[in-house]
Amino acid sequence: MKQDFPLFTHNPDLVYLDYANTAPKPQSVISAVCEYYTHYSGNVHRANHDIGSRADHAYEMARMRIAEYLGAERNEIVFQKNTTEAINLVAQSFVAKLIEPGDKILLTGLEHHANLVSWQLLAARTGAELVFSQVDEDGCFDEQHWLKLLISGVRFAAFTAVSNVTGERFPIEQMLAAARGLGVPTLIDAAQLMPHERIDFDKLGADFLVFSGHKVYGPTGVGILIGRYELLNQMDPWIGGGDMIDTVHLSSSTFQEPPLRFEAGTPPIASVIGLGAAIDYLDGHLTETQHAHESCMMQGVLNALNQIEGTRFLGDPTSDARLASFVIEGVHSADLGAYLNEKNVAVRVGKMCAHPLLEQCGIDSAVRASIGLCTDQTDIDKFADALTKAVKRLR
Amino acid sequence: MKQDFPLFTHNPDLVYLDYANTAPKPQSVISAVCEYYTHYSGNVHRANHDIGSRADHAYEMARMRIAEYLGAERNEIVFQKNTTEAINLVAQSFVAKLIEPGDKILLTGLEHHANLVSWQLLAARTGAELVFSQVDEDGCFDEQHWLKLLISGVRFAAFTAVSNVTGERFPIEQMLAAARGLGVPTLIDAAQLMPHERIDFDKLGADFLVFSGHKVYGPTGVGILIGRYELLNQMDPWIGGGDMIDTVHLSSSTFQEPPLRFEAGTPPIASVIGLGAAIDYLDGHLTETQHAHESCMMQGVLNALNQIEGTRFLGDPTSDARLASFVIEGVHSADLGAYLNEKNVAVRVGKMCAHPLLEQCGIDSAVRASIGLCTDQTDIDKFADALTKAVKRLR
Amino acid sequence: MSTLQQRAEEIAEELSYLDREERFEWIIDTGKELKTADDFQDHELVKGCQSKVWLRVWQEENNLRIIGTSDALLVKGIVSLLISIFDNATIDESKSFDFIEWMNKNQISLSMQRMQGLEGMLRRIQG
Amino acid sequence: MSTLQQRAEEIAEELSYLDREERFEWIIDTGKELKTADDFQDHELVKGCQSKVWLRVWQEENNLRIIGTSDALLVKGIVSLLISIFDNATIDESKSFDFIEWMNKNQISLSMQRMQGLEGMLRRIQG
Ligand SMILES: Cc1ncc(COP(=O)(O)O)c(C=O)c1O
Ligand SMILES: Cc1ncc(COP(=O)(O)O)c(C=O)c1O
Repeated sequence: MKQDFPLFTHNPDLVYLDYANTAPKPQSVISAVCEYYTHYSGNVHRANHDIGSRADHAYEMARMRIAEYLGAERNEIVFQKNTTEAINLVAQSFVAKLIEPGDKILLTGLEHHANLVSWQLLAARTGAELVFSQVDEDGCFDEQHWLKLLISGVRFAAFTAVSNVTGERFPIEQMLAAARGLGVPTLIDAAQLMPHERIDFDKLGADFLVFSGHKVYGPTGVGILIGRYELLNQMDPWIGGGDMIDTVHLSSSTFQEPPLRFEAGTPPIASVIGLGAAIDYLDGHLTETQHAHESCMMQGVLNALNQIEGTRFLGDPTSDARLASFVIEGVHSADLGAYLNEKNVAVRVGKMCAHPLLEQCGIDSAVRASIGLCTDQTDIDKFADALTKAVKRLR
Repeated sequence: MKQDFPLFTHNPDLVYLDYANTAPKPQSVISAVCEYYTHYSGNVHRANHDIGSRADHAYEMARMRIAEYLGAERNEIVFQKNTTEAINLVAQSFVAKLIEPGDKILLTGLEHHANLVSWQLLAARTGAELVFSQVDEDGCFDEQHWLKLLISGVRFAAFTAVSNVTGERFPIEQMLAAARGLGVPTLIDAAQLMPHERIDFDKLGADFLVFSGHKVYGPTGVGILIGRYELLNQMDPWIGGGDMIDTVHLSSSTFQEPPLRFEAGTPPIASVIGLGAAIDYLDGHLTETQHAHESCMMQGVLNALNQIEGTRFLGDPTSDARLASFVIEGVHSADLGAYLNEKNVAVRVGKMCAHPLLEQCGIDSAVRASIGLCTDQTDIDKFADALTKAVKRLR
Repeated sequence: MSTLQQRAEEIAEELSYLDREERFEWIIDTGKELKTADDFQDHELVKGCQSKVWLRVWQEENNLRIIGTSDALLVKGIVSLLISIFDNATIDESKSFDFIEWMNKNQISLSMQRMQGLEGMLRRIQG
Repeated sequence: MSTLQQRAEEIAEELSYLDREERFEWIIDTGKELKTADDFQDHELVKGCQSKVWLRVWQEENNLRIIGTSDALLVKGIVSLLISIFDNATIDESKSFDFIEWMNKNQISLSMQRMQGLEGMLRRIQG
């Protein structure tokens, strides 16, 4: 598959194991972006001429395509800047209205900062209380504890589908069923799920779901919020400007229907169009075979790590994850990352935007290897080799 | 200059007179975007490997480049999604803290919705009152009235530098001096100024200045907020997530310094890098000669319009503007726009995201012709020709 | 009486002799020729941005009846086209006809299709 | 005593015999060899993300004095490099030396430069 990705044809020695951070882009995505800029770089929603009409058409076709792929309606797809902005929109425009001081918002101890700091800002504004399901001693999600908190009465529940640190896939189907049963509205952070798994928003039964274009082999600068239309329609806009209003007077305005209500100003047109192409690519390549291949590659990563004495994993990567975070005794993670980089192996080092989790694990900084569509046996072999050398040299 | 712009080489018959809506992109901008995606599409601020380091470096070099061009410091440049989001950030993170119920925010009657609806949302939240300088009978800014309102006591003043409807350039230097004299902080909406004029933020003496990448020949999906560092540093973040925090605990977080504090989540990396290239292009081409050329081309547009009986302008386009909005007696603006489009002449039709102004002029829908770097005599001739035909046929 | 499909095909046949420019001129002429009522009510105004469209849609027995107009010529042309095709059609016929696709097939320009309001008009007609 | 510029040139000369990989190994070795105090205080910790760096910077007469360390080897190597160049330099010398440019010229890899904390270290040293 690497031949579809210019990043790899231009960097033939690169062993990219940082998909969970941002994914490489297939040529079809890059071409869609360039095509817009070279052939029809007009603005959208103001179609007075062919250039604008073509842009508008391509932009809305991308929305349609994404809706189809995800089992949602066209007008349930809202384009934002990234996952982070999408979560903040739900927090400020939907949840803020529900909250009375003291009301609880349920999170887990495994959230990315995007799904944590946004709620902290909301809590500071509204007097909401954040409650967190605990992380068990293996660094795993504690479903029982989460259910207990849910039952104890919360106004909203937001949780990741796949942890960006441990790779654990949460039992989101059961969690959503429980929340629905209690009438608790929900948001799923699918940033790490979407690159590896097909989902159907309608069947899933979440109220909101968010993810980022750049992690699903699409362009930077676009994130998706999918929301049940009925809820989107109750939400006030958060950002005001052009395109999101219906009528404007000096003293007040009335707003467009969703999704336009939430897309103020000129949107990231090229990125949206590129994201449409990325979804096409995913649709074509996220097959059963690919799933099995990724499982196999991941096993390779784990085998390499298990060869090294003193490897400690965060969470339980044997649960068919697509990434593994780890520390190696006697080797500083920063050194390990830099050494691997020197051998053309790109991994992530640091706290992975999940400080509380790392703190709880008593770890300052970990290394994360994450795989994706193009990961192949050569990558795994080179990783294993570089890892062995690194540990020998750095200990 | 058209040979630098693939939009024109691919659409050789296109007469693009919609620069004020969104500008075409030179090859250098498109190449900068593609280069990122094809060679080093890593994430920023997490430089653990060369791909990420190169992305981070290019991203921060673009910031540096923009700072230099605009006479600002590197850490005064904040990347947002567009002008609209940038204005909303200032409204929610800076002005909101200043406001006591009943405090006044000074706007003009000529604002784009971006610089109007954002303040309406703020007013609804904080109890601020919006006051508007009037538009005189010619559709022009009434500086005396604005000064009167300023002196009467306002907490903040936000105004456009160039109207997107009338093309009028406001006397921003004098306005800023007056506001500074009274200690009133200011925001300049430079979305329509930046494509045509060089400015020096430091000399200008505004507190905040905003503009959009896509209108300065750059990519979609990126807007710039320039703010005096001292003020940015007082502002709380508006959007929470990764990259904008310093330390995070479950219960609370401390934030990064500006500008990172306001760039939550993965930013529009490719667009920022492309914007750097656009600023280079502007720097090279926004010369005295170009200024004279644009004045001359604009005169051509006005001459063509003045040939037509029954043309009525919004505002006074003879004041060396770069756009003209107009209606033609007996011809519906929508028809005129569509007819011109049929003759490959792209203009804007509608209310131009300035409903209150159009309403005041008693106009439902106007046509706007706006020029830019590539406008040449052929464009003007074709425009004049199509206009004459259109009016004959449609009346 | 002819079916919706037949009427649409007749118009398509007529258009097939015209090039893009002539099609455009044809729509202007169609707009100029449209005769209609002048007593439209506020609730018959279809939301659109650049021009005003009024549509009166009602049922006679199982048939759809439509009259309408616009303050803009080209939109009037489109309204006229909509009337030629949908007026007197059965509800079922009308619901199953994809006007946008028909426009595409007959190469009526994209920007014409994307004129604000067309979606709203179709919603009024097709429900 | 040699000037800052002379010391920087000597190191550059030494590096010039090494290829990229060897330079990297050289920094690791430099890190391994760094001897330093073990009584650093909290306020001597330089903010950085992936690793901890302690720097003690003070003046003796008109000269800058520096000692420092890190919990990561490579960062220790960089600290060692900083010390070799800046320790005992005059304040003026130190302020006018562009360490980042020097690294570029000597092809010390970009990701090494961009390690979080280097900017902070330079700020401590150069003010
Ligand atoms: C004066 C002015 N301000 C703000 C904007 C909004 O820019 P954007 O849509 O990029 O947010 C525009 C664009 O039309 C404008 O002309
Ligand atoms: C689980 C999860 N949520 C949210 C995010 C934030 O995504 P973005 O930076 O695109 O807003 C990430 C990305 O690292 C993530 O892994």
